[in-house]
Amino acid sequence: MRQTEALIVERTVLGPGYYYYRLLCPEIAELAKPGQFIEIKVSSEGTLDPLLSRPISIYRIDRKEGSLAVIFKTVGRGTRRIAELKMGNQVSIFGPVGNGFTLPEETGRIALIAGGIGMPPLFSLAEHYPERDFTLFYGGRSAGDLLGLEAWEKLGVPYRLATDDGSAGFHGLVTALFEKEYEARPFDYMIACGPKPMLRAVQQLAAKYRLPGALSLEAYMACGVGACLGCTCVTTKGYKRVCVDGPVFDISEVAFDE
Amino acid sequence: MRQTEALIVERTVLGPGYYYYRLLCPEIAELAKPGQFIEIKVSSEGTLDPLLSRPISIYRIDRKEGSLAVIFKTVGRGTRRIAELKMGNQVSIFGPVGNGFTLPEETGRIALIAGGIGMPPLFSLAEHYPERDFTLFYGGRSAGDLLGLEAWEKLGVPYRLATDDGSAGFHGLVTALFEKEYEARPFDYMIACGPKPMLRAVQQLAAKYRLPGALSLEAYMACGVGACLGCTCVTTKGYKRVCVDGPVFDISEVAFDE
Amino acid sequence: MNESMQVEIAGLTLKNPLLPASGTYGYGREYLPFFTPDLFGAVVTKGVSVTPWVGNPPPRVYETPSGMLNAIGLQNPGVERFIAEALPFLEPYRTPVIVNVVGKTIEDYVAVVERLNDFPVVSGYELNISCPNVKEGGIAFGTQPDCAFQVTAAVRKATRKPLIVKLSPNVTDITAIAKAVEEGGADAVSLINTLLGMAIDIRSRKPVLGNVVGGLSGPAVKPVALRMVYQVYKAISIPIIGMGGICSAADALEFIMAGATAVAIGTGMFHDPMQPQKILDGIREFLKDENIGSIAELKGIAHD
Amino acid sequence: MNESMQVEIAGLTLKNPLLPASGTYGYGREYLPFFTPDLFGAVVTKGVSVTPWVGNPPPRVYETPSGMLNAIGLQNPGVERFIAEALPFLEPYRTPVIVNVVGKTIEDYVAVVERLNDFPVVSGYELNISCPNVKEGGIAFGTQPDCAFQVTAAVRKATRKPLIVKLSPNVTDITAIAKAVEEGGADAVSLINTLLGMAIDIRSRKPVLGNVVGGLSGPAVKPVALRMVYQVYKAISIPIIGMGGICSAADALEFIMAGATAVAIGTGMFHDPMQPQKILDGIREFLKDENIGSIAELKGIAHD
Ligand SMILES: Cc1cc2nc3c(=O)[nH]c(=O)nc-3n(C[C@H](O)[C@H](O)[C@H](O)COP(=O)(O)OP(=O)(O)OC[C@H]3O[C@@H](n4cnc5c(N)ncnc54)[C@H](O)[C@@H]3O)c2cc1C
Ligand SMILES: Cc1cc2nc3c(=O)[nH]c(=O)nc-3n(C[C@H](O)[C@H](O)[C@H](O)COP(=O)(O)OP(=O)(O)OC[C@H]3O[C@@H](n4cnc5c(N)ncnc54)[C@H](O)[C@@H]3O)c2cc1C
Ligand SMILES: Cc1cc2nc3c(=O)[nH]c(=O)nc-3n(C[C@H](O)[C@H](O)[C@H](O)COP(=O)(O)O)c2cc1C
Ligand SMILES: Cc1cc2nc3c(=O)[nH]c(=O)nc-3n(C[C@H](O)[C@H](O)[C@H](O)COP(=O)(O)O)c2cc1C
Ligand code: FES
Ligand code: FES
Repeated sequence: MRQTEALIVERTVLGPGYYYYRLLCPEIAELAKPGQFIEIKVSSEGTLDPLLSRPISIYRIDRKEGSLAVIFKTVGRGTRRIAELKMGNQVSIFGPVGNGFTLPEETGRIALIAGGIGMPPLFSLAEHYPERDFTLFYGGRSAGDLLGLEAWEKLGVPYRLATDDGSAGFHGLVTALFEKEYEARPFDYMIACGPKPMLRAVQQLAAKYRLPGALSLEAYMACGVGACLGCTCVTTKGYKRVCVDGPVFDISEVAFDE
Repeated sequence: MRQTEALIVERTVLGPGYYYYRLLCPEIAELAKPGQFIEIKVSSEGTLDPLLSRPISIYRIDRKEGSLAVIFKTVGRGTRRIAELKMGNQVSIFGPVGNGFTLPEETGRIALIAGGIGMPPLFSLAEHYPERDFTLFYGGRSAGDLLGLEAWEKLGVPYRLATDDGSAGFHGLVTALFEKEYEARPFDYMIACGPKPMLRAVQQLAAKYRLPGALSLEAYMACGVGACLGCTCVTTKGYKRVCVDGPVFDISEVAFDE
Repeated sequence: MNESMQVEIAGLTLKNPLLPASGTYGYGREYLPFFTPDLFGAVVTKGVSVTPWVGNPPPRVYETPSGMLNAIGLQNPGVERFIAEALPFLEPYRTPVIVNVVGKTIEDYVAVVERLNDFPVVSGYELNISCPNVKEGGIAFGTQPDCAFQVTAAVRKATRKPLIVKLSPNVTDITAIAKAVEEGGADAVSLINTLLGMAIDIRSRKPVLGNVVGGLSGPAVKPVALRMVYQVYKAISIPIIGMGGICSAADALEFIMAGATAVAIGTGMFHDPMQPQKILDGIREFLKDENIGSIAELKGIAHD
Repeated sequence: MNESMQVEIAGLTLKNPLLPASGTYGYGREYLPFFTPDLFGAVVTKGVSVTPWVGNPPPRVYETPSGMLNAIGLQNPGVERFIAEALPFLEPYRTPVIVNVVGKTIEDYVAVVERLNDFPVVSGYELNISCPNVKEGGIAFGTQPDCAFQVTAAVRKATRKPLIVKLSPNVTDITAIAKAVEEGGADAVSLINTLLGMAIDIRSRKPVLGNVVGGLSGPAVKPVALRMVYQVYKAISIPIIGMGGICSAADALEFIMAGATAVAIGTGMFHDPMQPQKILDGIREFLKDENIGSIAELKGIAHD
């Protein structure tokens, strides 16, 4: 983990409310692994509000350039402030944070299940393991919420899309789409990142099909380094910190409430 | 008084820490008088810190263009945030606030005494009364703190400079410079704006020479509209609000402590 | 549209649940360039005492992170000039006028209320019991349940108009004070007043405020205010006017969901004088978006 | 240079006046990527209880204007695992270690202290008396002078190591509590702990925190913390560790001028993990600029 002033070397608006930034931060890029995240400071000098940094997953790691790319959605005041930053600006970040993904030696066919803005860490994973057999299931509200498809194409990872409104791909839940495909041709491993209801459904599917796998979780964070115990989630082994014990957990380990 | 989103149509860095902005705000320019000020919001959308607007004097009023100009110095986080605004940005302001200057019918020779960033309101006054006989006494730490001299020249107002370090004009206090000149050729009226110690000295000179005149004061402000009673100064008639009972007070009325 | 915004508090019907917080809106005149008193569900005046109070020496206000300190010292011209100047100004508006009352003794409070009882433009009172009680060594009325009870009961006897008591947050147990004033006969409570705070100028090495300490208000205190409203809602059965850091419709809704019937904006107006209008618009929009018939339905809903 | 930064507190000599606030720095390990425990004048650990505490259900933290709420619930592995894991980690550093102690009964506190007394790496204790006293219906020890006195006196008897008592700000009169713990035998006090607050999610219409209420910290509370340090400095003669919203060298200096001998940073580290280093550098620079020989000279100077 390092703290640095990263230079914004690329900024692209991917769609309404969706942003792509490439950040020059060699010390952090050097250490980064797929599934980890960075903490981005959202207040400028001279203001103490918003006070806390925002966790954003690493989308791409370019060690050669010494850069990291992120994709995020503006949902509140913090992400909106990041979106105001321009190419050439500096932004204070620290990272990489978290355990990241660790794939078992043998995984066979891997289903990546992304819900909305949960896609980015799965991309860094797929890019990191070009030899593995990934299939992406990517769900969103609408066609406009499904980002970076060209990049997935380039990577050669097949993808299946699902939207709530039917504007792209399957009309319905991404988990239903996965099930359909699974029934036709099974998977051996599943990794999911997205909203809680989706993760819960994925966990149920994993149980149903007895599949191993991993979930990447989100939580409100304060320190982002494991010190404050603020970001805990409930697991079968008690409370764990999402920031450093996660954000990636074994699929059977996470205990969803209700 | 009006609230509006003013468009920044000109932004000039006058020197290290000194900024000139011209703001398009026809509703406010329409109403503005010399000696009044505007309140500038310094926090952007989505942050509540700094919370309060900053009072900045009106330097020039251009009714035809519908614009106001201001000059300010960055001293803390609020002014630094204003300085970050670029041409073409909008900024939330309200005003004009305050009583402004009212010159008696007959004033004879008027001494304007400016200390540092107290100069701007005096300029708007001089520009407003081209027929009056003004002389500017302008003091600052160093030559670099004396701003907009060309504009004074253009206006045809003679000026005398004083600096603490002797880097421009008289080496010493602006009030000493005034006294020297006064002894040579008396003034009939004096108007001052600047730091408290200077204003106190000016008041003493006014008493000594029995000169009428006015002082423009500063105070920490909260509402900026006269409602909170937060900005009071001590006068011979009790506490008065700097924001709306001032910022201009009769020179004999202000009671300085100690 | 206004039906959905209407609330009842202390026997008054307010066309909307937004009030100005006492002391931040003067007697209403100063904000005329931005809006009239009729914007609010009711006007709450700056504190009025029986004789004029000069207030504290400057500096009186200072900005803090997402908040501000004030030590105005309840400067006000006294009840007679209030009657002569403020009431005629407020009279023509249709909005109920709640007079905030301050005093140094119980008799002070009673005297103000008795003097104002016969003015029909005065719709009710809000007792500011954060004032120091000179007979009890300067400890604020609002920090001891028995003092809070006594001043409330004494004023209750002096008026049949709606009586709101404004609680100080600088206490170990706000519910004890709330219960005491309910017992004393208050028709409603308002909370919170400011938290006692201070600031030091490290260059001069002195406290910034002329009065050394002052009251902290603004968004910084919102979490504390909200918690107190939530606790008091469970403890008493009279309505609550919630305030402390409200700067947006979302903030106002949080207070209502915590149990407030109405809310007040103070420091938020300093942040942006157009904020009251924006808050009302924002609440209306929320009700529409969420398909809620009346703001009253949301009261205390966070307790369910 | 360090001489000028040196302070004495509760019999300990600290090379500089900056400490981490308990609970924000874990047991020191997590911030190693940014700095080692030796950066601080002393390390203050996260609270340690006699048996493991699981803590509160999530969500546990939430951002508020210039501040944050936390309801961690003092999750900690208990004193035995603390001894097994945290002490060996801290041992090699040269900085004094102050163990923050939590409990639900007086006996709990005493048991932790007795268990730790023989470890030389433990330089002293900080009692967190904001914990609910289960024998007194869950009211926090730190909100009643007599409870505060009792727990302090009991622990005092159990140890000769430096004893710091950490005060809760959720009280009517902080000086009464400070005096009680001074009388109970405390060598120093630290303040403030967090202000009780809450937040509501208006979409779900529910409190955000799993525990409903939580502790407010960060710059938002600084004015309240500073006022309490200022008041307590006048009331007692043992030294004060000041904290609450410190985010800059100027903030730290304000606390010292208000009367604190040392200061702690908590939430400010979350704002920026490099803040502790910046604060130390900033204080040194201030001393140089203002030609001050030792930070100790500034202690309480705002009272003059
Ligand atoms: C490990 C991790 C990785 C993430 N990766 C991405 C990503 O790659 N792209 C992306 O768009 N978003 C990502 N998020 C979510 C992102 O952090 C939130 O959308 C963001 O913090 C919202 O901040 P805000 O100020 O805009 O919203 P607000 O709702 O105003 O934030 C208020 C508070 O809630 C917190 N918060 C709000 N939503 C979330 C959330 N979902 N998770 C955690 N904290 C939240 C904020 O940090 C802040 O403290 C990730 C979250 C985590 C925990
Ligand atoms: C009527 C009036 C007219 C002014 N005109 C000008 C002008 O034309 N050009 C210019 O450069 N400055 C002017 N000032 C001073 C200017 O308002 C302050 O420099 C500015 O508010 C400082 O804010 P800050 O956040 O940068 O500094 P900080 O010191 O960080 O501010 C902290 C707080 O103190 C207040 N504050 C600090 N210094 C002053 C001050 N001198 N007067 C009032 N409040 C202060 C701020 O508003 C804020 O609330 C004027 C002040 C007043 C009252
Ligand atoms: C400048 C100022 C003056 C105030 N004067 C009074 C007053 O006269 N009487 C009173 O009961 N409360 C007074 N208050 C407290 C407010 O009414 C309100 O309770 C408090 O500020 C919290 O709300 P806010 O955060 O929205 O400002 C004052 C507050 C401020 C900021
Ligand atoms: C996440 C978090 C956890 C905390 N845990 C403890 C604790 O275990 N024991 C304690 O005495 N104080 C605890 N505190 C209080 C802090 O030590 C400190 O008193 C308070 O946060 C004010 O300082 P700050 O504004 O610098 O954070 C905690 C604070 C935070 C934010
Ligand atoms: S955010 Fe502090 S432990 Fe995870
Ligand atoms: S700033 Fe409120 S009365 Fe002047």
